[in-house]
Amino acid sequence: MKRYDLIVVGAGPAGMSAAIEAAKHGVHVVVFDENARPGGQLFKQIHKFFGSKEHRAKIRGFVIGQELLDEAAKLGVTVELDSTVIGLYQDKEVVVKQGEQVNHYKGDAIVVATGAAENMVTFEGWTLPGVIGAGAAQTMMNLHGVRPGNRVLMLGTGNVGLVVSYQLKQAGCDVVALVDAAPHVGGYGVHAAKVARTGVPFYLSHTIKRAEGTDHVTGVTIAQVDSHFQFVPGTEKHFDVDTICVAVGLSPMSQLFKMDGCKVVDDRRKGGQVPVVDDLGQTSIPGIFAAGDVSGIEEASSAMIEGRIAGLAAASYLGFATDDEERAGVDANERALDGLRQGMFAPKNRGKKVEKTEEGIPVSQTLLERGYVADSEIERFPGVTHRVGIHPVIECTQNIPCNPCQDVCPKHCIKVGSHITALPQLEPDANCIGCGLCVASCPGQAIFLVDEKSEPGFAEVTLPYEFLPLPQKGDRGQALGRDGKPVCEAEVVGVKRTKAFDHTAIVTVKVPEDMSMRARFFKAAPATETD
Amino acid sequence: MESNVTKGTTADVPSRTADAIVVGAGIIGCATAYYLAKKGTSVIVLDACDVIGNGGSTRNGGGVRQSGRDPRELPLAMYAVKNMWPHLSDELGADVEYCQGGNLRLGKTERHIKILEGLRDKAVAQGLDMRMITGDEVRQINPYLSDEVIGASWCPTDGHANPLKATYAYYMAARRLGVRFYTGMPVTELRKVHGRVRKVVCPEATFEADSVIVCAGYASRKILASVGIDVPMSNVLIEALVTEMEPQMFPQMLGTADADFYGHQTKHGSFVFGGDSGLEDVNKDNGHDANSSITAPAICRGILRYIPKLANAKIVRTWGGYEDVCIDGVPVLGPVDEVPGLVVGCAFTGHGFGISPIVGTLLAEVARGEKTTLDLSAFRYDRFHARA
Amino acid sequence: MGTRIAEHPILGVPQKGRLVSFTYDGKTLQGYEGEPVAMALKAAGVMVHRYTAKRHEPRGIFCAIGRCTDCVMVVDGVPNVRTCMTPLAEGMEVRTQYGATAVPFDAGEKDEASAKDGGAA
Amino acid sequence: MKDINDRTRDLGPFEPKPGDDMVVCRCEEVTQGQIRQAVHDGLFTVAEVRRYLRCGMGLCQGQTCARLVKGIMARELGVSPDELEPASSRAPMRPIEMSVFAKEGGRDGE
Repeated sequence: MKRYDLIVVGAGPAGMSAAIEAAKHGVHVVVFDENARPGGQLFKQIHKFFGSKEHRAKIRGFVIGQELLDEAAKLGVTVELDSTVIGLYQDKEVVVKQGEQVNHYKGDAIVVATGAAENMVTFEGWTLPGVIGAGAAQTMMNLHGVRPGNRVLMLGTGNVGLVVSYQLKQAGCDVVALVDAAPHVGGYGVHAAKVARTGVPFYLSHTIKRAEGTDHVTGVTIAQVDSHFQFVPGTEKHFDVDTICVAVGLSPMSQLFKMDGCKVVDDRRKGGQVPVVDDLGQTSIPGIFAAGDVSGIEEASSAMIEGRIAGLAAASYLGFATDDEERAGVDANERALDGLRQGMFAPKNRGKKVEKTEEGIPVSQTLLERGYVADSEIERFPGVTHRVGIHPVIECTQNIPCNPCQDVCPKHCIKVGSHITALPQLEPDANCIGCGLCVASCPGQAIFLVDEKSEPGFAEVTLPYEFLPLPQKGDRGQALGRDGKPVCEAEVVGVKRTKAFDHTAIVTVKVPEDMSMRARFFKAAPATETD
Repeated sequence: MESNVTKGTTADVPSRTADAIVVGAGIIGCATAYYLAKKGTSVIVLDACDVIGNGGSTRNGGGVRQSGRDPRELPLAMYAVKNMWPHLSDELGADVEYCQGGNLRLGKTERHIKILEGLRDKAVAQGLDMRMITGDEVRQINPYLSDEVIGASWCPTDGHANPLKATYAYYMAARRLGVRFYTGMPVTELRKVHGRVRKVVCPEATFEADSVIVCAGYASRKILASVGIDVPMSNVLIEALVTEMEPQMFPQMLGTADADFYGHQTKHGSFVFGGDSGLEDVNKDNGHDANSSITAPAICRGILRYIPKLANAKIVRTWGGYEDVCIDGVPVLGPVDEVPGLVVGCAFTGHGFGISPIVGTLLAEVARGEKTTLDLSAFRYDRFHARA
Repeated sequence: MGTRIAEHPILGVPQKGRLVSFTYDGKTLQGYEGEPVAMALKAAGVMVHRYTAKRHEPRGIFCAIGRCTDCVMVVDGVPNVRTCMTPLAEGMEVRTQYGATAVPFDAGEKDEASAKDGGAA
Repeated sequence: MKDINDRTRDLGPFEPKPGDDMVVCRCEEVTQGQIRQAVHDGLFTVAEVRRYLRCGMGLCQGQTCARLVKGIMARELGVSPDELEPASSRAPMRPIEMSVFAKEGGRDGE
């Protein structure tokens, strides 16, 4: 039987990272993936990642995916695509469907990195065509260039629901509402804020009552729910939509472990049934490792680190890495992983409502309940200060592990500090040159350049912009507030796109002086069309 | 929450005593409990597993077959087919998907035909309508069978049912009649009291009854050993698979002279097939009912040689299960004379499902001390002898 | 209805294979070679892929990654083909699936019933 | 003894609930009401309900409904979903044509 030192199941972020790490130590590795393209979900992630340099922060997911593939290719890792692992059998044998036959392979070690599957909720009409998973929406628009629908309602305000809502808008869809049965937004506030400011309303403590339509979705009715998740009569709201997108969490796809007899447990904090693993990701069967979402739902950034740890552990298990090499590598990676597992959204805080930031500042209630920080709340956060002349206003209000703003500023104006979850601040002696790198680089799109008095009676606000059509200098329209509602007239006075901005344009709008701390998005006046 | 069963320390807790205790909640145990309760006997059923019917009962191919049976077993199968299966859904209040579509046992070589003729001769001697038919006649009955089939034995009164539905239908019907089922309750020991079996000992509790019926598959062996009884059987892992829903194609139960596969299409539309790789005797499991990587492909190859039309049918699941294989190929059924009160029903050797209604009836009769509907002397526990 | 994205702010102009023709319930449609059949259908405004066996309810794309199997159709005569995972090829025949076949229910039920009568005693 | 193992437990009369007609298992079209009824009839484990009703036994093998079924059963039984053992995992992880499964490569070192 064809035998490899290491067989990796799944060519997503965790699997590829494991393969790369093992190959670096000379391990002969093959990666099997059922899809026609490698990268797992990374190629659907078109937003910039959070974290720090070591986590590939501010790089878009699909770019990271390509980097992983290039690195793997350089190291001679074989990635076999259209190769569905149909079973993991005794003696570390995998059976793979390839083409019109099944092939048997054995590995001296196995890393299973099969990722996660989307959870679902039921509601009347949930089986109608037009009700889709958020992952399906991403697949359609980001992999295949097909819009999932024209008018979309999103259920779920976790990071997936927020990010996909934003991506739907980028694909040109109209997102009519973001709905969640929970009383608070589940994902990062900055992800919510960048959707809210485009005018998408948030309905927390609401859920879908029914999807309407006979052969496909033509509408949806939502209603408020009480603290026991029961509908409150008389609170129904109807939307005309053709698509309902469901983003209510993920479950690990741990079936291969179970089939092979690895010990598994139900762990709600990890999202469902997961293999029992040691700190290197090794399961109850020696030589079989787990990495990424399959061992507990987290972000792609942590999946990559878990993959590296598992790859290193496998290399050591197979005698390709010394104990010292293993220890040193694992320690470094665990520190990196630890960095990502800090802050308000750390796994240990899952399900908890955090009332105050690490700095002791009360968290914005409006952000949690409506997706944006209210004008009355924004001033209490340390990144929001008033200066003479152009300066960054950093509307980063929750402790998340992220610091590209600090790294990217050529003038070192922004400080996060060594504690990666600290809220960024403007250095007292900041000398902003208005380059816009911080605006374009912030994965949360939470930084704005503000010149509170660019000319008498007017201010200029520079904001990140990732939609088409791109506004042009001289365009007139409305400035929208953080809540997505028009606050004033605005004129585009500058549009900048550079390679360093990586497809995030920065748009400068001129607004009345008193609007400098309120205008946060630009909406062009509707074109006067004849048809 | 502590239940009534495990609460307290005395043996006379009402929930721990009954007229009869059935050990094993497979289809045999559930059927026996049902027929006992129907006659007014109070019954407790204990099973080591958390899941009712988790052994062969829910893992078999669903054949309700008389043809190909050992002559000792044939009367049981004929009785069940004639008198019980046709009414079972009504009796239990749930559709057990019984389909009397006949049984084709297929042959591809002259040697196969010889085997089939031998089976036919034995069956006909006992009055079963079973005949040999040609390849063309086979394809008139089932046009999907390949030209490689040169003949078959045909038993029109055979058929199939849904073992999952049947097992749970018996369970639910018994439960409705007040039978007390406790799962996750492994029996470690039987104990005699005043020369009669009475106590059924589990780690959590001890139960008591006037009679004890052991029908726990291969696990019966260890349980019976506690009262000095042995049934010479082995535990054999076999495998099966199921396809996606297909358009309805044919109603017959299929088997082959070569025994390379067996199975049928269910009411749902999926095909359930069993078979082997030929290496079962030396297969190893890793402590659970694991599938081997080679068996399902072997079963598929077997099927496609007979039914090429199924090439595109997709397998959605494979599974393994254990057979309690008796050394002489038929089960042990009936009273254990040297342990008064003890009744055995085990070692079904992979063909217990089709006869489960009558076996349940007979074991209930034995436990109640009634005259049995059919003679059980061929199935005695003490029939095994060393060579002279 | 879903339509194709001409240009995406981050991803640019989608890279596609050559334009090919295929049939959907006999009608000729076009899509790009190699893209999932489901995407070509979606771009053409097709929402219903199949009607279920028991309740005859419509289903379409749900997970789009080959897990849920809701998007199955009869492709080139083979039922239960996951259209979200099957690359489009020139001349493919794609049909709406009814239960497990491409035969609409009114005509299909008759067939099914007669087969069952032959089976059950 | 675990709650689910005492099959003498009486869950009270079966009361219809809103949503009982809603499909939970999309592949096999099993409804919430059927699942609730099965639990009331004594099927206390996921394996039993699955085998009796076929929920999770269709083309997707429970990828979508496993969690939902568990939730409905747990509510009906008054236990935490964690107490319910999910169905066992079996090959093939994705449906596979018989002709493909029948053709094996790599076993003889080719």
